[in-house]
Amino acid sequence: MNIAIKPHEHEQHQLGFVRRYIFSTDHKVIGKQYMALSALMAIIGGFSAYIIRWQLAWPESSVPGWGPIGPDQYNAIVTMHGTVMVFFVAMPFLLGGFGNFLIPLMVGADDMAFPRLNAMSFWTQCVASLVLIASMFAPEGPAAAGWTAYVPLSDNPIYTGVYLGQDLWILASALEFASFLMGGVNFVTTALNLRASGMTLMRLPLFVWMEITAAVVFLLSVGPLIAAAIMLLLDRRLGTSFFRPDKGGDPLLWEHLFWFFGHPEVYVVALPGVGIMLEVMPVFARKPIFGYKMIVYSTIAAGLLSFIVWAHHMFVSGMDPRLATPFSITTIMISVPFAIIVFAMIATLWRSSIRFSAAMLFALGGLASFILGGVTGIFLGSQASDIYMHGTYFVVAHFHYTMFPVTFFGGFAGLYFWFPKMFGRAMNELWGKVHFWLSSLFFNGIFIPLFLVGIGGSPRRIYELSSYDMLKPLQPLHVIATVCALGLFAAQIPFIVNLFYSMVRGKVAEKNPWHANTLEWTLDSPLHHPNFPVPPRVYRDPYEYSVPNLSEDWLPQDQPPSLVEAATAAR
Amino acid sequence: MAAGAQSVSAIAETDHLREIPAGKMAVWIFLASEILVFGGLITGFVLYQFAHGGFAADAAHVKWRFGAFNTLVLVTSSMTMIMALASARADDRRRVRTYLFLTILLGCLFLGVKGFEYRGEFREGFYPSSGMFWSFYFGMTGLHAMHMMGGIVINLMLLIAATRNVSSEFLQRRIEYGGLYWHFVDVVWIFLFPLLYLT
Amino acid sequence: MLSGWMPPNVSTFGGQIDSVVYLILYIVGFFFLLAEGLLIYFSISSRRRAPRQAHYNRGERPREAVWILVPALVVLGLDLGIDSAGHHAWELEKSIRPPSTIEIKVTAKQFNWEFTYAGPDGKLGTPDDVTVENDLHVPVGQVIRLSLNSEDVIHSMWVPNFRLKQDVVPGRAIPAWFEATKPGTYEIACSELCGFGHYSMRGSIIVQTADQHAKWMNDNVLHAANTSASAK
Amino acid sequence: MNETIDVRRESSLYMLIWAWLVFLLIAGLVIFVLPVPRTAAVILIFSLAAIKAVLVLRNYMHLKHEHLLIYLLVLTPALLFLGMAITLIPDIVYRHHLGLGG
Repeated sequence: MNIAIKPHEHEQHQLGFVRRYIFSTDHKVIGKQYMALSALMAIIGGFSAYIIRWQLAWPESSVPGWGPIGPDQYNAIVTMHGTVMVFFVAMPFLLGGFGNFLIPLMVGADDMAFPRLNAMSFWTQCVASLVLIASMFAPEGPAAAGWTAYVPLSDNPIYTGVYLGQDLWILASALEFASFLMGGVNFVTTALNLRASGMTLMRLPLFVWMEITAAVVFLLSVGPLIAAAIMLLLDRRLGTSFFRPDKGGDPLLWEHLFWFFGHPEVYVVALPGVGIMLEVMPVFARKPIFGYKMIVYSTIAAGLLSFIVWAHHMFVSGMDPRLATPFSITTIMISVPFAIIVFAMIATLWRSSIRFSAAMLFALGGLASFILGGVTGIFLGSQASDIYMHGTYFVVAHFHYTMFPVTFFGGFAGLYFWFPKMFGRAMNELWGKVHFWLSSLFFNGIFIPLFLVGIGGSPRRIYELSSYDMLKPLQPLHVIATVCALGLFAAQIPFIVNLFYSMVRGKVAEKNPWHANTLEWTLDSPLHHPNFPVPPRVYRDPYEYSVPNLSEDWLPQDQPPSLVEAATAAR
Repeated sequence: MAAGAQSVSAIAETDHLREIPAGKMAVWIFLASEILVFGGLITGFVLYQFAHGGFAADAAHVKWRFGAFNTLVLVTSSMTMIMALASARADDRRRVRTYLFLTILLGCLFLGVKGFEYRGEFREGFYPSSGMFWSFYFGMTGLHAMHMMGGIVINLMLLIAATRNVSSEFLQRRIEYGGLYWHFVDVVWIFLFPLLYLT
Repeated sequence: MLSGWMPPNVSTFGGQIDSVVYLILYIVGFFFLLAEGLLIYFSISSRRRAPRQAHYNRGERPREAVWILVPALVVLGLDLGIDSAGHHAWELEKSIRPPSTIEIKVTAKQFNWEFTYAGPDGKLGTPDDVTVENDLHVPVGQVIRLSLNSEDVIHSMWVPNFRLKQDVVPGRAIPAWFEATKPGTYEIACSELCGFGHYSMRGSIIVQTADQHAKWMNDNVLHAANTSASAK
Repeated sequence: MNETIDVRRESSLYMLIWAWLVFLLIAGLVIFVLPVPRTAAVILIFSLAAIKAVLVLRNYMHLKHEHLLIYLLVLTPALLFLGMAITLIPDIVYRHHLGLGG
């Protein structure tokens, strides 16, 4: 059986507006839909961050634009912020958005392997987002047990007073998982089955490798959490006793099942973001990626290792103390593949010829911040220092230093970079650079103080620092962080204006404005459906920049060798 | 094997992965994550069982004869499902329909027996809230039953496709993929049965 | 460097934890500065200048790859060093619980800490036990053994000065211990989200000299037990 | 592929597998009903279940004709599941036996 299923909806150009832009099965439209949805959810996530920051800096005053905030509401907002940002912004943006848009283009396919499943995945995500938003208006308030929903706090409604809100939260998460199950299946099959001729695995752009790894890691880790979510919902609604300590249930089972998914989930988000940086860097450095294969193998190794590190979230959870050292070893070992990836990225810059475009700045800035996020992880991965750092603001600062650079810096790098391919127009570079420098400044201004708050011993999810004498001196740090957070929000204004202005008024972009090699740049901007009028044929690796003795400093993947030889000879 | 000679050159410069039909790969990836959904529940059940020193007292109330009968039903339905695929390969539409119909019937029989069993347990006063064993019993069999219902719907769709004028290749492929799922649900039950009824 | 930020350590095992934190800080700080330094240096030195082209180099020859793999191996070696140092500190705090005559039952509940002392009979779990709320009085320089219990949800007993953090899980009695080296009052925070009162679930450990503690015990525990016994 | 002959041979194989499955089911039930020591019975019954699962996987789900990748897709989650279960034993099963030096 040598038949791959070809997408059979080639008659896209005859479809009406609704089929074309709303219920579309075109991966490019779905990718943009995902991005739009995650941008809308990012407004909720960002607004909740604003409330949290304001409350922490000036607990006495009421939050402008929201009003006074009580401790139960604070917990709910913290929960929403985490859930929204991880599941409804980072994942749909990096996987749903960029993954959908880029994977078929980069592997040389006309669409995803299952276009209708793809559309269904997006609409499921939409419903999930709606359910989550609805949960915020539940009669007793939204879920308030943290994004980790530790039992029995989330299990027995009497502990938080939240009934429907928590159930809807579980439902929204379940729908979100279902959506990404469909999406992940699609990503992997597309990238493995629909590759253009000549596109061997070792010629795939690294972004595709990262997306495949992320999708596989997600698919293989989400099962236990789905099981746990079912158990939790049954506990709440049918009175089962899976997690009820008074009836023999064990809260640690939830923690194990949650983190079995929860830790790999970090890599599900991180890898695509790093993948975007890896795509952007060689283009603007005009240099091949240093050690392509090392990066591929490290990615796979990191993906595998991510399954056996979960208990480092639970060193002080009361689990068997003998488990700590094995998990500490595996956890800290995961720094090795990431060290290889990061060193390779840095080595790529060595003796390159860098053009600091907005996209490149975001990629470099993202890498620089991600390094700090990575190294601070060692403090949490070591069983001993985790006793001190666990559950403090150090953790908050650490994971924001990993998630923010990959999601936002990586995402912005991708947007500035692929915008011409998405909309046929370029974004304004100057305002892009302003956006970068302001975002970078304020981002560091938020979270470096929070590292210190954590080292000072402040627990997370604290409504008010002043309830502890020992934490009162740390209050000014929270004020700095909040001022910077307000700055970070303000820094997005140039971006938003630039984005919408460039969509309609931006400079019309040529086919390949950055002189990049990968397949999507061989196509007209904006793109058509099906993607490739002529099935592409791939002859070489994706990052052949500045090859000696060529007249041009780039060498597209689909340029036939005969043409290359001719060009060399002519020179 | 005309396709073979044709694909030699393609394989030479790429790899074998592309030969796996996309649909088959997708179903297997989906099943891979399903393994861990049931895996999570089974992990919880087995570990709790050890921690509580066994659920023997509660487990004595489930009727293993029903479970055994249902295992027989499900195993047989797996056989009829694969026979439907074999018939599809032979392009014998009549037998495809017969076997698919039998599979659906057996699936419904399984659910019927399960429902009857549930009714008996409710009458004896055992509910999902009656303790840890019953939490798992109803949770796991309930989730399995929901998978069965999904499988029955898929098989109904296949049956409808088999009555329509679809290409033989299309039907074969769809029955194969539907079958993979159906057999997976069967495999899950093969483990759930001894877990819940026999230990 | 961190000492200005971390609260002073007053427990016997806290020094070990701190030394692991510092060990990691030095190792990680070195790599952080190295990576950021190279990143900035390469970025600036490789900025585009007109006639020069980038150096074509794919980093796949072994001679090039060692630039990545050797540092990665160094990272691996240092990782294992951190693990081994961490293991000893961990064992000291979490696995080896020295014997002691003072055993206190800690009960966490929304949103209070309760400390149960053994009454005159010296045994926990008997009717003459005395429970105090939120303030734990202990003598300096003695091993105190705790048994952590929760009545409702997961809490976490976090005493920054002792470098002691342990989740309190309902359905389990989790052992912990500490030995304070300096008299004083140290705050206990809850560091696991436990409901709307999580932020104010504050307790204190009052470390007293032996004499003060003996007096306190006499006044509060032994006396209280006697009165409750005589009331019956 | 020589379709008709293959199909007939396949069909008889499928029937044979079914017979085996039923036989193994009955064998398991016999072990259950007979006074076999409990531990031995449990081990035997689950071994039989595993054999049944392998029969279904290899024959009905055609695993024996599949690419290595598909094998990995089954094996990886199965191993992850086993690994997770084993890792959790000290934690969930022996939670009440944490001595910690008395």
